[in-house]
Amino acid sequence: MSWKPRVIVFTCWCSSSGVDQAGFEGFTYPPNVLTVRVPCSAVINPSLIVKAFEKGADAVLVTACRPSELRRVAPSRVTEARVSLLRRLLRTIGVEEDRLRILWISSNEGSLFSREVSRILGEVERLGPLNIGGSMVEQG
Amino acid sequence: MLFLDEDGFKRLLEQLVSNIRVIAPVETDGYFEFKTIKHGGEASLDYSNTRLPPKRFFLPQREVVFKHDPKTRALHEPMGGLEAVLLGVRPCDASALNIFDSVLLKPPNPDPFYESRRRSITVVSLSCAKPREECFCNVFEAGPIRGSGEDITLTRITGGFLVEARSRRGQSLVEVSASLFEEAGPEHLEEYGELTCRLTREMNSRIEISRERLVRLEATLDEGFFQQAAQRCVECSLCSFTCPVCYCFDTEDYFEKNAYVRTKGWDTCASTLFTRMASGLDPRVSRVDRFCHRFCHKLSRIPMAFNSFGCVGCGRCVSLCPVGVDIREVLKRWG
Amino acid sequence: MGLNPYAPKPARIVRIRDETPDTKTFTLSPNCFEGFTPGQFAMLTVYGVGEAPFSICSSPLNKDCLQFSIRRMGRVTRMIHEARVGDEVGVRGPYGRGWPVDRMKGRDILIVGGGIGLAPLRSLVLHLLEGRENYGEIAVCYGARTPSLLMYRDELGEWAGRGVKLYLTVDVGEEGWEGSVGVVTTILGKPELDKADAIVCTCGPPVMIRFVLRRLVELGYSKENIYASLESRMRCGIGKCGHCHFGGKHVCLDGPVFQYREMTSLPKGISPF
Amino acid sequence: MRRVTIVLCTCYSTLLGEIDFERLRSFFSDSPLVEKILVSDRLCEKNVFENLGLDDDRVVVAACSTRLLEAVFKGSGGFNGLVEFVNIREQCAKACGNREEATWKAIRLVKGAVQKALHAEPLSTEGLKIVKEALVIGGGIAGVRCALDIADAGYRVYLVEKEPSIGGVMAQLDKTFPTLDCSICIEGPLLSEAGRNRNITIIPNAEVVEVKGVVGDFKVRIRVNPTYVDPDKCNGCGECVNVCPVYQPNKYDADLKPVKAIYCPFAQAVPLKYVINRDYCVECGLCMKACTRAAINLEDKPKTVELNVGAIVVAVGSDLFDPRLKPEYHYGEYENVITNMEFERIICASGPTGGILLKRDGKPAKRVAFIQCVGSRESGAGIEECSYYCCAASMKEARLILEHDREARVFIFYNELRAFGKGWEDLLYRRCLEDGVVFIRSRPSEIRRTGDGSLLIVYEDTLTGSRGELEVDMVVLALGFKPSSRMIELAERLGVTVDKHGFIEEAHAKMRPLETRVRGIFVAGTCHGPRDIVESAVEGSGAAALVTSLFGRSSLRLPEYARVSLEKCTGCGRCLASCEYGAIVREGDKVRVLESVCNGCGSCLAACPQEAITLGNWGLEQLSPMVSAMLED
Amino acid sequence: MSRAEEELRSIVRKLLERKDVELVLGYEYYGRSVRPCFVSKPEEVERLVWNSDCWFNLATYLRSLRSRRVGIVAKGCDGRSIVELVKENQVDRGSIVVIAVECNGVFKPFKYGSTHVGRRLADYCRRCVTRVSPVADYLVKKGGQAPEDENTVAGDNASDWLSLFRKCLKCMACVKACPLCYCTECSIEGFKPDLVHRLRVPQELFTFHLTRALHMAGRCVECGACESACPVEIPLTRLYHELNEWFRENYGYAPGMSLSEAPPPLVFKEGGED
Ligand SMILES: Cc1cc2nc3c(=O)[nH]c(=O)nc-3n(C[C@H](O)[C@H](O)[C@H](O)COP(=O)(O)OP(=O)(O)OC[C@H]3O[C@@H](n4cnc5c(N)ncnc54)[C@H](O)[C@@H]3O)c2cc1C
Ligand SMILES: Cc1cc2nc3c(=O)[nH]c(=O)nc-3n(C[C@H](O)[C@H](O)[C@H](O)COP(=O)(O)OP(=O)(O)OC[C@H]3O[C@@H](n4cnc5c(N)ncnc54)[C@H](O)[C@@H]3O)c2cc1C
Ligand code: SF4
Ligand code: SF4
Ligand code: SF4
Ligand code: SF4
Ligand code: SF4
Ligand code: SF4
Repeated sequence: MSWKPRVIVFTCWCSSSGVDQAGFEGFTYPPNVLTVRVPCSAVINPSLIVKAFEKGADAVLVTACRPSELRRVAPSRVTEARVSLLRRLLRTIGVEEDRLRILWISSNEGSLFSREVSRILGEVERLGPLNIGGSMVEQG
Repeated sequence: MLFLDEDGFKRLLEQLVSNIRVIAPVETDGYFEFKTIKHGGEASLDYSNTRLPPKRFFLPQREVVFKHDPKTRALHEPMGGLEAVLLGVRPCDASALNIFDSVLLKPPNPDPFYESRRRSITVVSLSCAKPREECFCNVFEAGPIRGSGEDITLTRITGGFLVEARSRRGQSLVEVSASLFEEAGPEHLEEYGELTCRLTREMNSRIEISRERLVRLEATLDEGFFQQAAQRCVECSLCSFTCPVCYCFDTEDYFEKNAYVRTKGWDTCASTLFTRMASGLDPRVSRVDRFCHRFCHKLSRIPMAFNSFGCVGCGRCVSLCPVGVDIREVLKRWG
Repeated sequence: MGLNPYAPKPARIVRIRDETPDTKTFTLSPNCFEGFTPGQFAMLTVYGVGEAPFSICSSPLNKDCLQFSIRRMGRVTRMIHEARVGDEVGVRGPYGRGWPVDRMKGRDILIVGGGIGLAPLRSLVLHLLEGRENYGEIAVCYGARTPSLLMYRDELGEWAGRGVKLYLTVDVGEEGWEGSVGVVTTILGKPELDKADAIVCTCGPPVMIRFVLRRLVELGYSKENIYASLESRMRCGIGKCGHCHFGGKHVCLDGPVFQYREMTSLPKGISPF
Repeated sequence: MRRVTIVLCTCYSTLLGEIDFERLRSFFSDSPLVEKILVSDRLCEKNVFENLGLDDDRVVVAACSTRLLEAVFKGSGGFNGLVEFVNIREQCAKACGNREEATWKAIRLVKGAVQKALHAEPLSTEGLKIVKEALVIGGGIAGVRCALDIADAGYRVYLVEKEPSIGGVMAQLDKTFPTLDCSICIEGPLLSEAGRNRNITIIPNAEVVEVKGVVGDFKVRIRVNPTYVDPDKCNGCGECVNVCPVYQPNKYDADLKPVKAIYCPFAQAVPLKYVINRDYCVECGLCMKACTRAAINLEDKPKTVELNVGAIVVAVGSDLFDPRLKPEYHYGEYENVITNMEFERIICASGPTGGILLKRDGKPAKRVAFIQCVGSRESGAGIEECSYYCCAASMKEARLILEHDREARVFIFYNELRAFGKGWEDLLYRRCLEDGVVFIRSRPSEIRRTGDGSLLIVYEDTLTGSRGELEVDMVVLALGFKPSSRMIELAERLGVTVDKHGFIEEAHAKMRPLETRVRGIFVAGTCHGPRDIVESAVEGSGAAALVTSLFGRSSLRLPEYARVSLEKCTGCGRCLASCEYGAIVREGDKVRVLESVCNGCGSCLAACPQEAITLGNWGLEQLSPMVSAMLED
Repeated sequence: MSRAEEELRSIVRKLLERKDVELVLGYEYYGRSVRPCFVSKPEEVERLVWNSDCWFNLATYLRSLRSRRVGIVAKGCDGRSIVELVKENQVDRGSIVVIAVECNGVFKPFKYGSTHVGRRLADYCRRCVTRVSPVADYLVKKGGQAPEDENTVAGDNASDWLSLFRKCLKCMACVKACPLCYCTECSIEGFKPDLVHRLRVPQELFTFHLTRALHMAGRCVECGACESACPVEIPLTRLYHELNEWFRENYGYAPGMSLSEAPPPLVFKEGGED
């Protein structure tokens, strides 16, 4: 089988329903898009994302509730900042920052999810395999 | 004693490289590092010493010591080492291998992993012509000309190298390429003698101490002195990780791909978790206690248990310690 | 190339018994040791989690199984406490130097234990009971913080029945406790033994050992005959890992049982003095 | 040793075609981490899962939508955190192109879940205790309505009021819009009902000084200020008042009408007890002699009352904007510039002038102008938002003037006239127009005083653009609500947040409008923003419903909240900046999570480098092995 | 002895004589280089030096001396780390006396086995924006120019970070030398092997280094102690600098600049990308 990007999607409680809805409504997306459901996107420790890359993820998506302006308190805004910081870090060490994305997916946005995932997968496919794990162990 | 001229050395090197894995110092990013070389030219023998000792080739920073697949009940025991020649080890670092031997090969339970690596790597040392400022190998008779763990000792003299086979394995390596070597002439030996005297004199003028007194270090511990010195240490454990002799290890278990794995890897006595009594109490609670242990271990405890010192005087810890903790100060105090 | 001394042999847990709220005794089968001296220990592996040393607490004459009493302390011990009968663990050993059983023939023997420290001593007691006629008086002084923390409670009576003088004490009494209250040193004087000749074996928390040794000497026991098990955790059990290296001694090779005079030369920290 | 039981559900065999269950099964039956694998075809049906007998086990359930299933499981009680869910229906069977892919993905997801279940720690299933007594703070219409409704449901209520009597603003009003019915006539009966109700304990002259604990079990400390009259002895006869030689302005009457230093704020006060204002009392002791029941004690000291309640309703109302902050209107300087609250008292039959609209010099006011939005809808000292009640109130007051005096001329300077409430258009706006009230769209720039003492309003009509000046006898300033700093202090004590104006903030402005960020602390009335009586009362009832619904439960489990291990915490404070809810506070050299405030978002977990915070099974300890396992080849 | 050193010694002497502090953290000569020293008697002040070899950040010791009154010689970046430590509740500003020394940059320390002969100005000093500590009880002016490099080697070789990480021994010197890495159970040490295993090197060095970077983001004062301590010279500070830049761009915040400035809440001020 030719190489297909492996993607970890961290989904918050609400957006996980969106992900479920994608399947429910018959939108398909590649099988190596693997979801990890967490109660709120803010629980996602940036180190966990780093870990996912190290363990072989070619891309990581974080799906979270839109921090709507009416809600002064929205933990997904924290996630947003963390993701942005981590993207900067990835860029600094020479990993394409677009391998890490945050998507606003509401619980009824299954189609948006599958559309975005397909788009991002396309981009990641163009970027090629990341293989952090491999490049850490190979010895000179 | 044999003599190998420059040219012979180059040929020997090429021969070795084409037959066997050769590990030699290579200059990268402003310092020397042991690396497997593909051709003789990569090796550079004009170095004071490598930043990191060749320890990892014998005692890797991490190695799997067993794998157990509970379903198939198969016990994988990764063993066996790749034949290799380790070229250009300084006598001090080679002597460290001797210490490893006395600890890790001590019966009745020799470490089979170390043993296999030690057996498969031929160590060719290269005497120091210009000992580094931090070096004090003389204290432990680990240099600067000859160390104690090598199979062959090379000493650079005019026109080539004096070659001394130190073990049967060294002998056989020489024999394989016997045509390259010639018997050392008197002028070679004379130069060698002079070199030895000069370097010994130079080293002894830096520091000369009584080894017997050192071993008794523990009994005459000057706590005040250690307290002073320890206060500076930030317990970074860099000294253990870069020391050619530090052999203490930790183990770690995990589950991977349907098998239980145990690894062992470098540990450091600077860590607060290094010692624990059965009850969970730390018998070395304070920084001073841990600091003391490092030196007592090297200079007195290893000698008591294994009959060899735990330091070869390479000077790495002296130079690399970020806060200037200096084992030579301990030596001077006791030696 | 020798055998791999780091690889444990698998054994199954065939029985689990609760001793105290935080201690359980595990019976493992088969007994993969050809024999051992009471006081020796084994390295037990909880696969995938880690390994730790534990004293063998069963009788050396029991050829079928090995027993370990394990207190819940950290990662490994916690996981082993979650084990069920039938689970597999790894065993290596036996390691270390046990109690001086050779010296005990014909003598009085005093056994002093504190808390879980009775584990390595139980092995000794069971050993002695098998050949009870070969020894003089055997006295066990055992203390724990509270009555519910006393180990092997069901068995202690049986020991007494088989010719062991039993002296129990607890630091703090509980309802229904009628025995003595106080630290173990307070009952050390009770057994009437041939003090000059008796062999004393003790194991327990470091502070306890310190005070017991002092008291034993005061009572007139001979330093030559006093032994204690000083247990420091380790990684390999075979003198390589460096974790239990104190002074010139390795707990795993030269211990855990040390003779009084040996202990005096150990560095502070591990030395009970 | 930890092992996991896997339960696969074929969803009434519908998934058999889409996922290769045999492969799934054989893959995991090889794993030493798996205890056993069970297959069901209808896990969602009642008792199917329960009958598998997996109570204490670590379980991975691979079935349909996690949301759906989890609800079923949580409903069945005893959710111990050791059960993991994988959605192999929507996420594998339905989302993958073919059977092989779906099976591959299912294996991955289950692998991850197995690791998570393996590393999970059992969660406590113990419920919190619920003390079925409530505290209502503030005895305005919102608080009183609320207290009555809770009491009627059969629970004890403590009603804490800082003034000598409950009643709040409404008790001071003359008539209420839009129907112009007498305010105290409709509120009075409620107040006395509250006074009589066996389930209600009114604690007047009191303030909350400390609140601790969590929903269901708050410990509250209340300071009762001395009144120098023993309320248990005082029967409200009023003998003391007759002898008291000193007068003081009465706050109830907007300081317009004097009362004695020993007084009762108003006739319908509840409780109807006399109190002494020590700021004015000269300690002559005459009242002590007059009191036949020896109720007076000038040595009275503050008392502390400790309460243990399960829920708290905050109904402390709000202050009004201080008109002195708008110097161009010269309030406090020109005596005929008054506030609408003063107006309410003046126009009230029981007020200082007996209900006749008189100027300070005792002459009737014939020309009256209202200036709207004083302290609202402008940045600066007031609030930017509309104060909700003032348009209606001023129109009501205009009509009251005209009811008293058909000849009077009334002007209302407005910005936008807002008459959105039920009956407001009809009963207020249209009637005002019919009665000849003049509406001028303007925010007057200044009030000047003419030689004869009448007032000259300088304004620009924003409809016509023309400038104008209007001479009137009296100007009434329609003040906006503005919370006092004391309320913000109270909010801090309660642990609730305030918005940028200082009003108490709701947990969610739309979805949880009567809850605060602290679970178990509710809010009603003007303390969380301007509103009128109807809404305040509605909210009082609403909050009461929330309290009783809480009390109706047999036990309570807080949603998982973050817990800090004090052993590990270094007090670095990095979690503080990450908590959007402000649920973490410093305590000593460590931090503490306010359990009732924490929303369980877990943001702090990700911020703490020490992993000193745990929240359910969402730490790195669980998620990291999970992610690793999913990606492992 | 330079003028600055003279001044420094007289300040320290005074502090010790007046018993204002129990001990002073400073630097002393040691062979060719300089190392930290602890001075507690007035007669010892002659040991103190101050020059461009004083690269170690003495604030690293402060936490372990929490219960005592100490004086500390602090460069600009060291001062910033003191600020952070105070802000993070780790040391009490009241119990330390900061003797700020004006700093024009420090040299990279000599390293065993290095082929460089001359001395190099540390790269992080080239980026330095705070030559003087933001907190100071005394100030020692140094004056003069930044020290000249004795040989001009290009800046740090931070191009291929993955292979730089691979070199790491996970010796923890960077962590222990850092004044702000004081956690007792950081997940990167691997004692609780959920994120990083203690012994899995080099496999898990990626997570190790990125996690440390994330933990330092917005806190690192770019003192370079980690980088200079590192036996294999990984230019860590460069990495942390980038993350600090992110904070600066998004919040205008830089760590350690003032005691009153709290770290920004972790949200973007404006809505952000949608
Ligand atoms: C000779 C001997 C005999 C013993 N006999 C018994 C006995 O019979 N019964 C009994 O209950 N106990 C006995 N013990 C004690 C027992 O070995 C310890 O209780 C056990 O090691 C605790 O292991 P743990 O994994 O549960 O604890 P942990 O505290 O998790 O320690 C596990 C091991 O890992 C190390 N460690 C712990 N934490 C860390 C960390 N954060 N980072 C790195 N390493 C860490 C420790 O050094 C320890 O060796 C004995 C000990 C010895 C030395
Ligand atoms: C001049 C004016 C005219 C109005 N006219 C009308 C109208 O005609 N129709 C209409 O519907 N609305 C009208 N309103 C609005 C109406 O008065 C309010 O909406 C309503 O009274 C709010 O009730 P409440 O219970 O929320 O607050 P309040 O009535 O203010 O009650 C709050 C109570 O809490 C007490 N309190 C405060 N702080 C504490 C504390 N810390 N501890 C204990 N107790 C405390 C106060 O003493 C007070 O008794 C008018 C308002 C004003 C100012
Ligand atoms: S390198 Fe220096 S500071 Fe680090 S542990 Fe060793 S002696 Fe201590
Ligand atoms: S202790 Fe220091 S000098 Fe001695 S061998 Fe180790 S690194 Fe070299
Ligand atoms: S981040 Fe962690 S260690 Fe720091 S204060 Fe918060 S809980 Fe404590
Ligand atoms: S879990 Fe969320 S709400 Fe709770 S304390 Fe942590 S950051 Fe705040
Ligand atoms: S100091 Fe260098 S080698 Fe040591 S852990 Fe840090 S980065 Fe790695
Ligand atoms: S991470 Fe490095 S540069 Fe930053 S504060 Fe720590 S030691 Fe200094």
